[in-house]
Amino acid sequence: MTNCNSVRGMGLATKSKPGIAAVTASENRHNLLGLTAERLLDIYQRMVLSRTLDQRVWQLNRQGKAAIVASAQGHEAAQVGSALALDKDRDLFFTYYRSMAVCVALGVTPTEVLLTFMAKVGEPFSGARQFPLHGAYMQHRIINVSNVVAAHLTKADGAALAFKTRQEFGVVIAYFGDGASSEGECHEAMNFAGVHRLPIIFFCENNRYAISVPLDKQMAIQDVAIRAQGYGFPGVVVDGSDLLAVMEATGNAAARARAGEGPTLIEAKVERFMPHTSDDDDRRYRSKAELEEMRGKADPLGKLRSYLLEQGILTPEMDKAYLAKALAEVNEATDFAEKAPYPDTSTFYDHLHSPGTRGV
Amino acid sequence: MTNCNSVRGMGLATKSKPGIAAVTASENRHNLLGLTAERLLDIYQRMVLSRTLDQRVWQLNRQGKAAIVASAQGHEAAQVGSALALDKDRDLFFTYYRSMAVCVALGVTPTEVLLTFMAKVGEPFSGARQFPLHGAYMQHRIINVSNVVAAHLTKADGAALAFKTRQEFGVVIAYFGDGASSEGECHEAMNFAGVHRLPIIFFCENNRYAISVPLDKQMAIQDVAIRAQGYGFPGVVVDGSDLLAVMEATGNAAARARAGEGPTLIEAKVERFMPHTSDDDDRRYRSKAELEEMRGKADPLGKLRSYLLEQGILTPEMDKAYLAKALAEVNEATDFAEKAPYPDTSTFYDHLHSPGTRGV
Amino acid sequence: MPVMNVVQAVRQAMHEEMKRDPRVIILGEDIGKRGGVFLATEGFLEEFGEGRVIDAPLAEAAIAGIAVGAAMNGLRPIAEIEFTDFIWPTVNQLVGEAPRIRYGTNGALTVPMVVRAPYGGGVRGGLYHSQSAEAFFAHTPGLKVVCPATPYDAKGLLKAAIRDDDPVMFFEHKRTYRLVRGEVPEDEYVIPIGQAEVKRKGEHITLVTYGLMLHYSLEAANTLAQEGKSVEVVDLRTVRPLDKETILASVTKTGRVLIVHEDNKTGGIGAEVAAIIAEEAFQYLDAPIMRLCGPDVPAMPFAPTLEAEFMPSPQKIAAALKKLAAY
Amino acid sequence: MPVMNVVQAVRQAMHEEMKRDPRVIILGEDIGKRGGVFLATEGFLEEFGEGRVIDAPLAEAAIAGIAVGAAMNGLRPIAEIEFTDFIWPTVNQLVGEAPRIRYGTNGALTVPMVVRAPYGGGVRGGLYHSQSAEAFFAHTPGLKVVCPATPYDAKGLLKAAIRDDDPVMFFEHKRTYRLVRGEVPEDEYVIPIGQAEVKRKGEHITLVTYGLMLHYSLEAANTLAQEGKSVEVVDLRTVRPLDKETILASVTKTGRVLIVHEDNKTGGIGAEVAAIIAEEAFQYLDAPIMRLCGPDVPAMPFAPTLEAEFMPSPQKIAAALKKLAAY
Ligand SMILES: Cc1ncc(C[n+]2csc(CCOP(=O)(O)OP(=O)(O)O)c2C)c(N)n1
Ligand SMILES: Cc1ncc(C[n+]2csc(CCOP(=O)(O)OP(=O)(O)O)c2C)c(N)n1
Ligand SMILES: [Mg+2]
Ligand SMILES: [Mg+2]
Repeated sequence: MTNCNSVRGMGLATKSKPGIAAVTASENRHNLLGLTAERLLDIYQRMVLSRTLDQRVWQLNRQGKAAIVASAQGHEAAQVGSALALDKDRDLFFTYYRSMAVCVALGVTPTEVLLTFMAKVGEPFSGARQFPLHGAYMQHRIINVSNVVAAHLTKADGAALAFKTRQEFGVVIAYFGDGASSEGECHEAMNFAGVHRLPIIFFCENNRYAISVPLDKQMAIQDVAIRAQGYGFPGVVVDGSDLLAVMEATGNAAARARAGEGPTLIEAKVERFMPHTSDDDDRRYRSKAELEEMRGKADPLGKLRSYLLEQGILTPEMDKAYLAKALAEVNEATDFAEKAPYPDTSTFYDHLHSPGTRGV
Repeated sequence: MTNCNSVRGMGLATKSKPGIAAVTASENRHNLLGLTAERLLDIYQRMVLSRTLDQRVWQLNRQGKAAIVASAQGHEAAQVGSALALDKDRDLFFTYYRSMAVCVALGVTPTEVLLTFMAKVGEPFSGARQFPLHGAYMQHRIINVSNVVAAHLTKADGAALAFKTRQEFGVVIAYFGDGASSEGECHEAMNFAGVHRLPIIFFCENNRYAISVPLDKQMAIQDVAIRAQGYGFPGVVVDGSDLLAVMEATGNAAARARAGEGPTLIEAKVERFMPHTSDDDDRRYRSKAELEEMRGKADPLGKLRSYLLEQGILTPEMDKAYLAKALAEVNEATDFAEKAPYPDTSTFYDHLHSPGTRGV
Repeated sequence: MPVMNVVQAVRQAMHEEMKRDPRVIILGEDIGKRGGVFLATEGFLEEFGEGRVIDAPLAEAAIAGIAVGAAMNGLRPIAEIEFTDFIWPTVNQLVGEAPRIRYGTNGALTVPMVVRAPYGGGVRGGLYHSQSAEAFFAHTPGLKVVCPATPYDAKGLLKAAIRDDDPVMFFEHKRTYRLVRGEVPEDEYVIPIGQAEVKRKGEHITLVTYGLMLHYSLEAANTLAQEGKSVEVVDLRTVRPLDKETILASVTKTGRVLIVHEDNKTGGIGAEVAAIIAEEAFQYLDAPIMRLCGPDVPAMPFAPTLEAEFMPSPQKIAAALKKLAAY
Repeated sequence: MPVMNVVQAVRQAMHEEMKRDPRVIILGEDIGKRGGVFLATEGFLEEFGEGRVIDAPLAEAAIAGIAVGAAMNGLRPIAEIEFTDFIWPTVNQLVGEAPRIRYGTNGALTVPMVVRAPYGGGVRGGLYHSQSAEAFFAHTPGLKVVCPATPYDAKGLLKAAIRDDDPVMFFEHKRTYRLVRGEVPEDEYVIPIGQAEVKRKGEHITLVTYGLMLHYSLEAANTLAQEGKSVEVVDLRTVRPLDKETILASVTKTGRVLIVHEDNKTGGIGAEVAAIIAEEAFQYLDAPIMRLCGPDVPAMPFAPTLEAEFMPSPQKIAAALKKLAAY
């Protein structure tokens, strides 16, 4: 197996792994991946739900009901595809602030999601101590303990090391952005994972921006994936708006990891449809033209919808019904979350230390 | 210009830049580099002096007169060759603890060197506040402000950035080991240097060990140089026991930097002849066979001596005289340093703050 | 006199210094086109160009280390850390390296740089956009650490910091950015680092504080005044070096001390202030030295109820003052 | 009872815990074949294998972060930082992350890990092999910070640290490693984290200290005894959480306090100890609370003359005690 895939730029030609980015739309794509039409419709619905929910939290933010939102819009195929290519019962998902679609894919309910955004009782990640979707939801094996960019990557290594030490066959996936790849800890995590052939997937959602800082001010290369060569494992570039491409790449990486062959770096090229967060104003640094073009071109939902329609798996009526269903769910969740109380101050000192600790 | 040289391992074939490692001994090698016989003899003498001095500090350490020694033995060609390929009047040399031969090459005298090892008055780097050769000797443009591995690399970037900002044509060279390449700051420094095309040379003295940790426990690759691809600048592997190869590689990198073309990563393959420091016992982790073979095979002094003898530039008599001269100098320096006093405690609070600072 | 808020004052200080001294450069995340996430560098890229206003990759250790190296080689960098919560990767450079360089090179090299970092809570920032870090840096010989509370002080102290020949940590409380407005003279002025200021004169109790808590403390002092107790409010402004003279002069007069800060209590700035007083003004004390600080939990939770539980407030401060007055 | 030095006690504690609990792993630089630069893990690689004794690449942030992640996923890692001077890159993980995980996940995840780091001076370590860092970590809610002084305490506390369900920073003074010898029982014992110990009973002055300084303080107390002054020496052992009860009980009795540590004075552990006493035992104090600490310079210089100038010594401590006794 060669250790260097999809290297672009650097004077070398673009290469895609056969079967991943190189596959063009054909009636066989999902079958080749072992996905039934039903499964695909289920996945599509999760993406629809994530998008609907995402749009709702922006509304809630603008109404002053959600303090902050970082959006997954534009990243849904990358997130849902990668999460569902793994084993939700034994793998571990180290998400980051933009991972709402990972959470929805794995089964976090709209109500739970909205409770986190509104910091209400019943929020399952942190007891409303943290930003939305931060903390850990171990029932779904989701870990997102801080807002500190790239600080989860060495932890993900550690979790993978624990799997290896116990000879379990769990795989760890760690999600991060292009921005995070500049952090020293990203290097340290990848290097260690390479040395110890850890069962880990480094999943980079490259949306070309770290808040406002464009890629060419972040790195002198085109593809983060090329760095995998410096760590002795494969780096793969994949079209992150193409669900099936993402599922295949992630499935391959997981198989590799489970077989003891070590890490893979997957770089999903995506677009960030919204400003960095609800506190950001992207017009300060992105032209109108760029924003419009990007939204038209790389919509993961639109792409999957077209594929499903083409394949005759989805009809426009079904599609409408799905959207209506998602909206109904989200409406119900909104009502519930709005009515839920804030945590009681009596919880303030809970879980500070292990029981039995003397003093603070 | 391609950005990827001398990539070895990773399933790709070894490549050497023509004129560097690929050059075999020939009577033209030094002439091709524009070096006269006189210059070469001068360089050789600096290497002899560094080796002699290095051996002396080990003796002094064993006599309890020098607290600690990190040895440059085995690294002399890499250090002397790279330092002398640069411009001592306008470039900046960010050294590390093993850089004695860089210092000697640049003109730090044996007396000064021994004063640093004995922590005596007149020590020009730190007022005897720091380990030997740590601090800064700005007359020789040498900066080595701490023992913290890799912490100088971002500083070296900053110094290069200042050159660039002022449009001076200074080049910064930053010396570090294979071990240092694992640090997060190494990644951050190289990445930033690539983005801003800084006039900097990252000079890695790869001796295959970070104290006792062998290369295969440090990284899953053969050559640190391959990482340069991930930063968008050339990475070059060079035989670090071959003075002329090192001088050529460094000269090329300096020309590139001065022309505004940005950084180069040079990886000099060297051998560490001695234990990590005088506090180390390398028999705990290196076999006798390995130690002996390594000393025999990669002695930079021996190699240059052979070349000079072959070329008729050096005679055995001259060589003996050089050694005697070095020894005499080192003896004299030893006497001086032994007699020098320790710093007075009245200097203890000097240079804590800028003058005028209120309080501490 | 023009009236402005704290972030405007910060911006003005940098703007004036960049115009005055071509060695001043700024580097940090999103400080270019975006003008900084709090707009402290709005318009700087256009005015001073890419060479002096550097949008850095997301790598705080590098931002710090590059600033150190640039400072060693003749520039006067201002490094911006986007939120104090993300300052930890800089500790290797800012605690381990920068403060030791002048001393460790026997004066051969100096590190004239400023690190600006927005800090503090009460802004629904949750565990990772609310942290205070001044105490960590204030324990480090060779560093200066400034925490201004008003636009006037922010501007004068930031200018001093930029002109200082040593590394200066400059912590700006996020909640003061837009909330706190005040007069800022048009004429050039600089406030020396290391001078506290008595922001309100009083006789009965000394209240030592800094940052956002100054404003809450002044409110609480008003409450006490209505009950006939006059509180002297000392604004440290610089938390290293501490202005012992001003602290001790006030305590000598009042004999009672309350120290207020938002940062966690244990090992905070208040501990050092209390220790200095207990060591050097013991004979003047009429009551225990009290501290009202952020509780010892890992920064403040996101939920508004829990955030309020964390934050010292004018009410909590007034209650502590009353307790102390009654001792 | 067997007599051993501190590094032997440390090694024995780890050895016993690794045998007892297969979840315990060690990672750090040179801990494998080399057995650690101080030989604290000598023979471990051979006995426990590469899976549990991991020679890490030279990357402290990763050593810390990997330990955190492994702890979150069911292991009990011991991370070794080769020298405390190189601990700064771990601060992002050890201050910013690990201590906030239990709280920030509402108890869903815990981080049972230990970070061992040799610290302190008097060993000709110069600016970068002599530093103390305990105060930085002791300011962090969610961390426990231990600084043992004797072989007995080192072993019992390290075993407690390994069994603790929270992150524990374990600082071992390098100078005690071979210098300080003492009895260590063969039977299994564990010393609870958070308990100070009165290492010498006394009536006139309370001396609060920890680490190497305990030994110098006991020497100084002997000197004072010869002059008829009895000094009670409190060994904190754990610097977070502080054992207030033991400190206050002693102060209540003696009314006079000297705090001694090697770390820089300003903002050190002594500041918090003084502040607690000034707040909670004010009425019992007969004299100012005094601190004798490392001076506020950036760690100690390499030259023996300058190193001696930095280090508190039995003589300097005795002088301070005499001054306090005479107050
Ligand atoms: C260590 C750290 N530095 C800075 C920030 C502030 N910040 C939050 S998100 C972000 C940009 C991240 O960009 P990227 O990794 O590309 O992820 P994206 O948001 O584009 O998905 C920054 C700078 C942070 N959270 N953590
Ligand atoms: C940040 C940091 N971690 C650990 C150390 C302890 N240490 C000193 S040298 C060294 C090994 C360095 O190896 P390498 O970079 O290969 O340089 P070499 O000594 O082989 O020339 C280590 C671990 C240190 N000085 N700094
Ligand atoms: Mg991005
Ligand atoms: Mg090496």
